[in-house]
Amino acid sequence: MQGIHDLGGREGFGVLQVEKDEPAFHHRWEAAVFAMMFAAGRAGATGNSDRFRHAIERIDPAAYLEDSYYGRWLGGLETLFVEAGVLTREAIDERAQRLGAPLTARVASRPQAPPDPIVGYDASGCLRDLSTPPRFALGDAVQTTLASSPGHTRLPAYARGRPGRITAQHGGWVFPDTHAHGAGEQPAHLYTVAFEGRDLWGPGSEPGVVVHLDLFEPYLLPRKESP
Amino acid sequence: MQGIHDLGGREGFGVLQVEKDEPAFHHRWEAAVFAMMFAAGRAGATGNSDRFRHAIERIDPAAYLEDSYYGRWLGGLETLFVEAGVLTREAIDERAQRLGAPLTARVASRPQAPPDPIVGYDASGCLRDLSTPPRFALGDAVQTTLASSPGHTRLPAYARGRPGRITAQHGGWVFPDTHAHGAGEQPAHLYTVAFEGRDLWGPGSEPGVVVHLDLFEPYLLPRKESP
Amino acid sequence: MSHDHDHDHETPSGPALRAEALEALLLEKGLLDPAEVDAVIANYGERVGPLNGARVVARAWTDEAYRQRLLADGTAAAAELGIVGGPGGQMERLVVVENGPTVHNVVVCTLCSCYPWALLGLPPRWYKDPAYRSRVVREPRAVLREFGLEVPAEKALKVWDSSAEVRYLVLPERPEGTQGFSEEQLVALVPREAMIGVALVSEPPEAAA
Amino acid sequence: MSHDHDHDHETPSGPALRAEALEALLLEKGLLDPAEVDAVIANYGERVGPLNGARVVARAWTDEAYRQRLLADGTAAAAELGIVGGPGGQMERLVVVENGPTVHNVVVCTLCSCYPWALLGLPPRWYKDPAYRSRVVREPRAVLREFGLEVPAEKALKVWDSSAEVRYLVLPERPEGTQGFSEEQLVALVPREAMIGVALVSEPPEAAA
Repeated sequence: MQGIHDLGGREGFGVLQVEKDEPAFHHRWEAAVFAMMFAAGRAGATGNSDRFRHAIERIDPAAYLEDSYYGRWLGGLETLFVEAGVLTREAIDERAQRLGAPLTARVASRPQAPPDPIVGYDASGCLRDLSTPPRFALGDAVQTTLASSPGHTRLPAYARGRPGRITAQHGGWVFPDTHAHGAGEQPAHLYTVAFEGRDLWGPGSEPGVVVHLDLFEPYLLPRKESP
Repeated sequence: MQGIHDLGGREGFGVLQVEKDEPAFHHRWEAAVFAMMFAAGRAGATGNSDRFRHAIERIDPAAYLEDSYYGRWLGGLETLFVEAGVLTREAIDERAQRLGAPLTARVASRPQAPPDPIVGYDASGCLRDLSTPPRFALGDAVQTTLASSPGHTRLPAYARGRPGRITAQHGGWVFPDTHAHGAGEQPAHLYTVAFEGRDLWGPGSEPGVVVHLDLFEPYLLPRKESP
Repeated sequence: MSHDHDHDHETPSGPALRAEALEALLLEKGLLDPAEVDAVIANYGERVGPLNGARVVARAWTDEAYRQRLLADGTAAAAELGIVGGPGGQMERLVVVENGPTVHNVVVCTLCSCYPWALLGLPPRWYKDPAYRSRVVREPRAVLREFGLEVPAEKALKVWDSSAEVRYLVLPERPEGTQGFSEEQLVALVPREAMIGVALVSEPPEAAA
Repeated sequence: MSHDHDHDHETPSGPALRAEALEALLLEKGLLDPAEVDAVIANYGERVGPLNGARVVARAWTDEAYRQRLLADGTAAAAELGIVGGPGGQMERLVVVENGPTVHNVVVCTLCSCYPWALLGLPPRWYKDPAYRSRVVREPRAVLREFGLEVPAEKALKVWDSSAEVRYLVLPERPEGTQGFSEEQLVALVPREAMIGVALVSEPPEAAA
């Protein structure tokens, strides 16, 4: 899904605002949201980090831009708790309004599809042994696919349909595009792919820039090099 | 500029909400904003429609999504009035707060660059006679450029770096990329270019879709067709 | 994007208050007359609407030579009926695209909300909202299905993204059951949505019965 | 995006009130203990920080064999110092990229805010904000200039967009004037920003004087 979260290369999102001696949390509620992650895990609501990331991606786009990092987590957590049947949206709305939130306050999360089955973590992480050999070797010329999953995916919009080159092989890893949606781990080979800046942004872009992405094999096609 | 306004092909922006028997304006203030367009023109603040469109593109991205169509116009108009020296941002803020807007209300427009010189309309429109012949003929295979202007441009992000075919020639037109920035009309040949859906969205996309864009010659490169 | 539809709320929205502030300041400077706002409401609320577009469509249905002129040069053919767009009417050049048994056309402006004002009036809200603008170039068949219009897979689907000053009008197919209808009767049948391409022109109820 | 920095305001923001509501509901259900929130503040506010990363860097600067192991297998080399990331520490696999006379590295996550927690603690706000995430893959030299870091055009600029579970750490260049510094003294010199790649490690003030 090329959602609002998929920000690479977009323009007009402001200038850097760097805070000196920034604390880990600016408000107690941010730490509370952090702690709610553990609560969601204990309640069996999280599923896995791919599912959590996708819950954040499904936040209302304006809320995504406005609500800061922990506001986005909060939006994702609301969806997880509601879809797991732990809380109802109505109960959260009602309580927030009782605490002073305006009636018109945006519902932070806006699920657009029926909830997927919740499939949990393997505590050992996401690395998986794969019996199939990798399709691509170091130095291979590749092309990314144009298509992108309508759900969770880790191929950013700016790198769709672009030519790159394999610079590292990372073995087999759980495939986020299926794992986020309760469709299994379906482990795939993971590679680092290097893209020349001019192949992403055109010949007038900054010189000498190479952007590296970690991409799963299903995102990649072989590419014939022009002689 | 691939800003928040450049929405083609982005995902997660909600479902269609179609209103039956919709009025032309939902609130008096929307019509007031419409009328302010004429006021801006009389005050010499508008410049031209390319400049006005770019003023809207420079709105804070969250405001762009939240403020509805006339809210976006309003944001653009604020920028035009301020940059033309007709009003100050402070005066608008102060008045809005006096009317009840919260102190934290977002400033609708957020110019990020020093204002360009204001260059007005030619009342006769944007069509221009060009002595140079068009570079491309009907049926020619073309490729759009990857680069996009950091300012106003009419090549959408979803059609950057993609293969298409010329289906119409429209003669010479004022070039928005320069016209919006006070850098002259620099008329360019305009074409309709057809893109196969699968060349924009990949082989799994909807069948039989062709997307047509009206693109200026500087956006286009010749393309050798694979045999 | 519930905030995109703030007319459901009772309290004035942020933009409403800022608009009020701007209007007051412009009034004080003598740059805006409240009567002008009333005139805008009267003009676009009542006078300018999709009627001009429907007149063009009905004429094309009843006059084959006009239809051919319309498809060859929309601007000139519209001018024949007294409809002169120009830059102010958001229609310096008009291109008319025709629906038929093998092709369906639909119009959008992904970068802003370009629309042929002189023919169709001001665009409806959904045309300007992010949902339509983002989706219709990527999954037009799915979007049209939400409008209740199923376009068969074997029919070509042409999307026209109005990225320059050319404006597009869809010439819909004339419905069955309208043989012998006068041009005036036909005008009344053509909804705005059919000229954007998100609907067909329905058969008249009496004919369907 | 002023609302991204609501800590400047006095009134509780929308998210703050919704977080309060959610916390209260989870408390009533016995799913969250307020003490847990205090523990999070204590743990991430005080204990977990960029110190682990600085230890890795200082060791690489003082132990050439360690430096080579670090560049060959970052995960294993971090584990040598007792730093075990795993999925919980957002560092199942660590790759260390080395700055030098011909190359500068900078790390981002354009899709969310992936970051090696186990080495650097929680990411700073700018790392998670749309401005950095959108711009640094497109115009990294301009972004670094805003951080006060001019990377010469002849130096290669490698951007690492953390799009899977691999996490990246920049091994900065050891500054002049630190000959004979102990590992401990070096640790104190390495700011978080240098390990993300938006700063260099400065010469120690006494050395520069």
